[in-house]
Amino acid sequence: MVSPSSPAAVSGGSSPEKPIEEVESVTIRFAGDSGDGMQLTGTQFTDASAIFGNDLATMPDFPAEIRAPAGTVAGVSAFQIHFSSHEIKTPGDDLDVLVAMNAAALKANIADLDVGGILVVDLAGFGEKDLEKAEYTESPLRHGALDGYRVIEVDITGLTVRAVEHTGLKGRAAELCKNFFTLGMMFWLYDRPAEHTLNWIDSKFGPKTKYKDKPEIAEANRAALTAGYNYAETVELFSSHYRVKKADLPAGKYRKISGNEAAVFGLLAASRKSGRDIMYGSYPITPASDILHGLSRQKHFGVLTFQAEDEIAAMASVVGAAWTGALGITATSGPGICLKSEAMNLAVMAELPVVVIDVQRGGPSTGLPTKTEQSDLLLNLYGRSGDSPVPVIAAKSPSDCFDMAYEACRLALKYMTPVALLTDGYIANGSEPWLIPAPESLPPIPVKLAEPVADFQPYSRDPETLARPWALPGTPGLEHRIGGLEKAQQSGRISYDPGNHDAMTRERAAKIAGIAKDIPAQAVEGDTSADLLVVSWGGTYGTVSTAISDCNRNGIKVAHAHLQYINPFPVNLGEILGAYKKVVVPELNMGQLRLVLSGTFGIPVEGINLVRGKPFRVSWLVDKFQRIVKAIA
Amino acid sequence: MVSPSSPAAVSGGSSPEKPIEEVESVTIRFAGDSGDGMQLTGTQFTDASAIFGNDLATMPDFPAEIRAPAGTVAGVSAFQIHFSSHEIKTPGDDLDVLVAMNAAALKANIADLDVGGILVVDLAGFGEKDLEKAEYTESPLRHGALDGYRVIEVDITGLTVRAVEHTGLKGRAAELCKNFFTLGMMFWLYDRPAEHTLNWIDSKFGPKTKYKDKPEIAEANRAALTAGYNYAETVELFSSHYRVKKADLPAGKYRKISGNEAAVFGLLAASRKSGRDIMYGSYPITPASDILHGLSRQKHFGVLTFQAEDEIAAMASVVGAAWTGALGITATSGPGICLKSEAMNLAVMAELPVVVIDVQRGGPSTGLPTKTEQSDLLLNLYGRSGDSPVPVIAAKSPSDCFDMAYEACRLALKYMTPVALLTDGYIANGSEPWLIPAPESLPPIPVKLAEPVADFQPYSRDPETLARPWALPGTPGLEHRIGGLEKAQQSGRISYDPGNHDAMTRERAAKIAGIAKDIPAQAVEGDTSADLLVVSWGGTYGTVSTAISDCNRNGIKVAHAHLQYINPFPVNLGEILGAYKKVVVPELNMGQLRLVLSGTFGIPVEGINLVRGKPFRVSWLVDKFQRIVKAIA
Amino acid sequence: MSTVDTPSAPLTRKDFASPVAVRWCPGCGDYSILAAVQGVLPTLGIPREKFVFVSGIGCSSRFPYYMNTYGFHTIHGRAPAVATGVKLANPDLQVWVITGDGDALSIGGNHFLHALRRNVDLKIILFNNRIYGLTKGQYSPTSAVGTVSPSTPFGSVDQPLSPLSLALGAEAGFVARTSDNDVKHMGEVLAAAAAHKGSALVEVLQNCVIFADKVHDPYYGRQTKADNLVYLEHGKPMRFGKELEKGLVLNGMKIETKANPSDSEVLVHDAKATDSTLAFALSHLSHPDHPVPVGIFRAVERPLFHEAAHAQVKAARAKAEPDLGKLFNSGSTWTV
Amino acid sequence: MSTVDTPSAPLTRKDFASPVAVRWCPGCGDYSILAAVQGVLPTLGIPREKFVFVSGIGCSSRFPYYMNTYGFHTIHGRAPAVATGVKLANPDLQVWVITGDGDALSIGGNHFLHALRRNVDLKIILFNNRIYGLTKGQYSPTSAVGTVSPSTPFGSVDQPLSPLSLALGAEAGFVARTSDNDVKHMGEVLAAAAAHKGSALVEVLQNCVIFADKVHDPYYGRQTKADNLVYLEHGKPMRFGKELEKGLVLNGMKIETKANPSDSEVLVHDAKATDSTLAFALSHLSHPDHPVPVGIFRAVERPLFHEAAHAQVKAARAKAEPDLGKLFNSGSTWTV
Ligand SMILES: Cc1ncc(C[n+]2csc(CCOP(=O)(O)OP(=O)(O)O)c2C)c(N)n1
Ligand SMILES: Cc1ncc(C[n+]2csc(CCOP(=O)(O)OP(=O)(O)O)c2C)c(N)n1
Ligand code: SF4
Ligand code: SF4
Ligand SMILES: [Mg+2]
Ligand SMILES: [Mg+2]
Repeated sequence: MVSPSSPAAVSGGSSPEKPIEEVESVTIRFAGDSGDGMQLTGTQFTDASAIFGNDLATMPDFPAEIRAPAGTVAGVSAFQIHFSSHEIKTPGDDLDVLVAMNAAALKANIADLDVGGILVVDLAGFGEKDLEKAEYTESPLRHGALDGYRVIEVDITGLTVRAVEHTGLKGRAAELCKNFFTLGMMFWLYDRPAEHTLNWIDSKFGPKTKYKDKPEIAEANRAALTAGYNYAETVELFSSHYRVKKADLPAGKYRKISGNEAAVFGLLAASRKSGRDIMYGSYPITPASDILHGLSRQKHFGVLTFQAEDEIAAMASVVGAAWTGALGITATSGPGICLKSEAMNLAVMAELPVVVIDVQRGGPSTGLPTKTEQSDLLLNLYGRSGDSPVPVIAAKSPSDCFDMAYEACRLALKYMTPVALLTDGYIANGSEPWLIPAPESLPPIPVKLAEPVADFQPYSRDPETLARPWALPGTPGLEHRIGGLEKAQQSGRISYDPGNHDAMTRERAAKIAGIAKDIPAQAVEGDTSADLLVVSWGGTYGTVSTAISDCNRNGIKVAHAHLQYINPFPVNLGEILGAYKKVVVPELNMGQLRLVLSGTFGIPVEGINLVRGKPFRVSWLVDKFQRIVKAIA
Repeated sequence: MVSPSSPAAVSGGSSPEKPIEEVESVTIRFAGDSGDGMQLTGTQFTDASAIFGNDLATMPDFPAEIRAPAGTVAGVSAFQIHFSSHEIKTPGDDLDVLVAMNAAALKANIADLDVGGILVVDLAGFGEKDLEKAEYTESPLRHGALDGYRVIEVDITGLTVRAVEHTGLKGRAAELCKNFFTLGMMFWLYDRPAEHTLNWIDSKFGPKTKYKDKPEIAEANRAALTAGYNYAETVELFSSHYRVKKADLPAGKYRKISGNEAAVFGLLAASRKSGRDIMYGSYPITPASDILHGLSRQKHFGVLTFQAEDEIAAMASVVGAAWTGALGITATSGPGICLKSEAMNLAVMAELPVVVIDVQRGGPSTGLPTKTEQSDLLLNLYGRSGDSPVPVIAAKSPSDCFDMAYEACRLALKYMTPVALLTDGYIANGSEPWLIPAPESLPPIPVKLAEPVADFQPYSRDPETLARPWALPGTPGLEHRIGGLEKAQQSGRISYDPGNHDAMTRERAAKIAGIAKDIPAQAVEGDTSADLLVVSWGGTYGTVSTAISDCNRNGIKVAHAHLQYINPFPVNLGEILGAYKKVVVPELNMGQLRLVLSGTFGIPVEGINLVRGKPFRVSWLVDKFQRIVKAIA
Repeated sequence: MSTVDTPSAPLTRKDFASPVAVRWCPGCGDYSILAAVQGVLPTLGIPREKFVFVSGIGCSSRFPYYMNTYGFHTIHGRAPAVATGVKLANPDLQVWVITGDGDALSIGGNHFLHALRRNVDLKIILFNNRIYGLTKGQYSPTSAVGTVSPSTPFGSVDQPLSPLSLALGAEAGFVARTSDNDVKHMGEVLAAAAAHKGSALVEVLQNCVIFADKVHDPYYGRQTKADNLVYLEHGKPMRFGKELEKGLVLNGMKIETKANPSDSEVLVHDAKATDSTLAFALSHLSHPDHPVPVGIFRAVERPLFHEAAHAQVKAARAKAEPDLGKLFNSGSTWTV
Repeated sequence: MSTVDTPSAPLTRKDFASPVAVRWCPGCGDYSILAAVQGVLPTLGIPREKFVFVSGIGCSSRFPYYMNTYGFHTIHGRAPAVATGVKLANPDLQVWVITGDGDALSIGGNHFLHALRRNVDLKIILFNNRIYGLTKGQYSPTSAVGTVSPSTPFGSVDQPLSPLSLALGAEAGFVARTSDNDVKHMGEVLAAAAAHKGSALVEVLQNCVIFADKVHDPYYGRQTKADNLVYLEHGKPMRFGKELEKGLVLNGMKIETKANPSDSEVLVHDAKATDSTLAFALSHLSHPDHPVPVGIFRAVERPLFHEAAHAQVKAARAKAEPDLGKLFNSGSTWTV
């Protein structure tokens, strides 16, 4: 048995004794009690796989907002990773491996384990009490309840405690290392290098940390990791282990990024490129809070973060800041958008550059706060009084949140308008590798400020963009008054003139519609010779496009247009829709984009709708598309 | 000259000296400074015409929210009445008579006077100062600026002061009677009886009022009225005078009613018929405040009116009241709907009977608070987070606000759902004759309250309506907990189960969609053999249907479907739309119903859109329809 | 609310426990508050069906699910407004509002202050853990300046406020404070709140073991308590310290701590003073400069909002019948 | 805000009058407030472009249109929140908030109290006409019980509140009251508010000639004034009456009126007391039981919100460059 202290001992060198199989891609889910550290285990496995060179996608699944009692199904926390030697876009449907640290974790997740899949359970989590808390009348480990899976029962907790004994750690403290033991087993099973994790342990608990007087902690975690690895290798646990080759991704430097992180980076990049400091006013709400948290750590970028008393104040404060020359940004989720709508409407009337991010969650009302959904599209498009057009764009993946956040700022500043950016809980918390861009490579965001003129007209318009001038308080000679009442063209004074209101309403509409000239034409992927066109938007890109590739690979002809711009639509969209026999829109809502497409283009469009608080299953979509294609023929 | 004290003297008996012409219908607008009492003058003329037996429609036009300096265009207040011997549905496009009490009133209104129309001006309102305040460089009364009109210049103020001299009234007090002098002139010109007005003067200033010690006031107003009447008769003012015969309206008892009054009556009627007291929570806002004012005068109907601190509290309070067994009602305008959306969404999740009335005004933002518009349709349909369906219905005329308010309550109580009722500033403030219904004739509104059962299921559903039971706090044995988180089917407990959320989302949708079975099929008016179908909704009914009758009368074939139910649509609507070559939707917005029709039925629909803060002009619509019909052929 | 029809068998705390499993973190202060409330309700002689618990959103606001009474878990910050509707619709109910420092003072500040101003007869329990628990630990309006939280990695810069000072600024008639680690005291204060006619605010110093653990320990901890809490009792001198050797005395309008004061100079608490100045001064005593007062700061009756509102309805009904025909035919009518 | 670059020619009140015609009812108290503000600004030595007026909705909120400065007529009740964004985005501006009793205390109560709590450097002028003017006369949170208005034909039943008591409950540092019929006093109070570092609330007793005419006359009328107003001046005794024959004295913590008191017993005003108890007690003195205090109740400096917020940015900038490349490459990366 190798000395626990030597990282090399566990670094990916495959061991001769056991056969090693090549596999293309694997989906693993680590599931345990909130207290078991499954998020950490998953993250470590992810990092190891990323550094090893696989493509990957992850999906954490936290327990609902409330804190549930330990050991109950409600308290289960899980982390899923899909890693592969070819390009992937989803965290995977069915699991190849499920790790269940207790009975509740098994109960909550077993349904997703593929037939014949590997099930690793910690026997210590299946005692009387555990079964009771999980509401099992009898142990699922007996009576063949799990036939058809490759069940691997290990007293992980017990082995961990023994493995760390020499460090002096005891009881709960010792048991807490069990997630590293588990990680070690998985490292062996998928032949992953452990350096990264060993370094991480060092950086977190090592001599240079606040734990420097507690060397036993770092040592125990290392020991547990190594023990798990060696245990898997020595004991006859697994018939064989596996290797997932490097994926040939575009060359470059990568990092792992979640949607909320990417949004933060995108906003900061836009601020630097436009030279306008960010004033971020927000009120915490799941799943958008991490954008507030992320930005508030970046104050050296000149970011002011303001945790307002509520969403109304958050929105109002960024409107005031935008008028004063800042890049005004706020983020929230559905309920918060409801509250922001009146103040956002003021920004429509005042024509000010603000970005409003909606990280969508399950609705209506408080709904399913920690689950994903796409049901705020119509709210963002139409949820304001009067005719109140704003650009609405949506990110399609975790890393795309960077590009779309950047784009939202560009549009807001160029057209002097509030912009709605939609993401969702799935891409906001999920992560994937991100090819790090060179800051210089980002498109410029020029900003023109108004300069003192004789008779300043706050509502004169740029002939090309129809944007009004940005005149900052503090500038001598540009003193002016604006507000929420209808304004006279050019002068911006209050006007109750009937003709003026009609004209201004059309000017506001034309300004937003004109943005179509400034966005990329809609691309079509998949088999463009198909009769069926699938149109999707936002966070479903990964699952939908994967399903469509699968279809086309199996000879089911399907074309795919994924929208990132929903208002205005790309100029060529109507033409594209017209070119197919049938247009279908799969959405995680009851048919919101479907309505807008039919409504805008006056053509029949069919919807595929599911609101289960989760992404689509690729296989489910493939099946749907297949039936539809059959029906057309 | 007849004694001013004898009403008979001025009561409609036509005077032999002057020829009297029969005319079918007449449109008069009284315009003056806010202080001139034009609303009163118009109302008195309206009452006289109503009692005389004409059909009629009126439209007040208040100055915008702000108080403007006397004599300025911004300070002009006007009242328009259209009265006729046949059925009419609009206050009229072009004016037959314009009364302008000062220069500003002339400037603001002259454009609407028909060529050859009668223009009555008070010379006292055209002095140096008046012209200046109205921003006239020279008097419009000179230099033929008004050629083409039958201009009648009278020193109304001067004559009034003299007419009331004998009462002892002097200065401003005497001048204030000028609106009655004007009214007297118009009474003569259109051969109206004066009893009603004389009685009114008595009831307002007579011996039984707080003015009993100031008999001179009543006397002066009477005198001014009589003097005006006699002046018109004696002096060579008008070449002739006119008579507008009784209209043959359906027999019965009538009253004049405005949309906001009608809404108040409808809500009270529903409360009586359902046996549920009203809890009305609201926050004042133009043009919805009068509903709050109206209901708060009817406390003997068991109405509780609560002026909340804001719209959020107003909405939240009625949700709480509805849960507790009250008929929860609130009303507001666009900006208030934005604020109510989150709490309204709670009512969607909690499935509680509340009615939310949106008296629409010009938007976006503060917009044009005193002007009418139809631009909150999409907000009411889609302005809530998540998939959040609610019934949306709209009133088509002032008196229809009674029926639709009643219907909104019926649907809310029967289906346990919030209901959105849309009216607008035009029908809310406009008035028309209302054939008073017998309370017994109103459809019943049965209400079933939950009764104690063994294991009460708050989210069990009525098989027919899909409504959940209404279990009132205070009932022994029905203790239960609800909230904004997704609920388990039947039990209503919190549920994060994916399948349950999907099922509940569909249950909520099915419940609302099912209402289609419970509403009248869509009727089609006009020429059903036409190629063109015009679809309208809400307050534009009068202008659109009048335009369509005009078209059909002139051989331009047009069919008309006016929607009172927008969610769900009547079951036969799709079929109707499919039966015409072209479908066009005229709206006082940028195309909101148009989008919903195309989006729902997947067919092309064209829009006719105007946002001038006013109703359509019938002639303008006729012209539009004509062109479209020509284009089809 | 009526206490007429009390149920046959006297109620016990069990009668108020709902079947739902309680889901707060192990060690959360909310558990003891739940226990205290379940202990008090059976003593009030009010039938169970007349109790209503309305909450907003937050860990604390899960409370109604654990009570076997009528309960409404509404939306963030709006509980007082929803509860106002409940009380107006049925004055016969005893309506409790459960809220947190974020729910009541941040997003819900406006409804909170207007419910108190109007004196709506609500029993408001404010769980003050000086943090946003449910959303994972951001600072709240009661967090001390410098609080490091996910949204303030460099420390919060907002000056906090005292829920009780704010309530008194809004003319609240009943204002009290108690702590989650003193079930007996909680019970007494909650019982007094229930008995008070009119809106009653009870701030409970509550510990969030996850995001603000021990935030109240400097003054309510087993060790610190004696020297850092002063128990307010109407008519009793404000003494504290292990041997009650310290007392609060008045210096002009300022309340100061004095060691070994004479009985005559120690401030005597007057919770019934119509004037709220003393209560306000006490509400500003904060750690470490002063002992933190707990108990009933103010208990003064004011006209009840729902009574006044319903009185107008009664009066109107006494004068006139709710006659639709009459209504429709009011004003000038004509017959065709 | 900076007073560095004062303009070449000294400003006059004319420089602050906008070309727009003023549109309040003839006789409205708002005119004199406008005049007072236009009189004070030129004396502050601040260039015109640095003044910003932010308002909500209401008759009063039309104010910014009449000022030839930067102005934002926002939405109902949200002016303090919008103004907070303005001040944070450019601390160099002097930001005034114009609001009404409905705008600030009804729909806007939450933003009002949080701006004061945080001590955002805003100068808030609250036009208190005790009515909703713009929407034609409904009662407001400062209307007396029994106020007959379109929404309360049988009289209002809500207990009113005092804007100043509420502000003090929210820890406001500068709190004052003046009246629209005393231009000189308005000028002094507004100047003091402008000079105060931090949020400053000035309640102006304003007369609405249309919907609440003479509502303040019982205490601020020419005849009533002497016996019903007491002018607060720091360090001066609180005397009033035609011959200053009456005075305010302290009885325990209660402020009472005494006829012909000796100088020693008359309360001496201390606007600088860090403890807000005296100011709070004064804020509760109301007609007819007490004289109504006008002047500066409290003027105590507290840490400035925008300074603290910007200090964190400065500190962070001193430590690290805003380097996107570094940011993107932070954490663990790998190369393919
Ligand atoms: C409109 C809206 N905004 C934000 C949230 C997110 N949210 C839920 S609870 C909460 C704060 C909870 O803090 P507190 O009231 O102190 O309750 P605690 O969890 O500490 O008991 C927030 C910000 C929400 N649910 N709804
Ligand atoms: C969201 C919203 N709700 C309601 C209104 C209607 N409204 C405008 S001003 C106002 C109250 C004004 O009262 P106050 O603040 O005292 O100002 P005043 O007119 O008396 O100066 C109301 C209810 C509105 N404009 N917006
Ligand atoms: S997070 Fe804090 S407040 Fe919330 S349940 Fe856990 S311990 Fe209690
Ligand atoms: S309504 Fe009252 S407050 Fe408004 S402008 Fe007129 S007088 Fe002034
Ligand atoms: Mg809290
Ligand atoms: Mg007011």
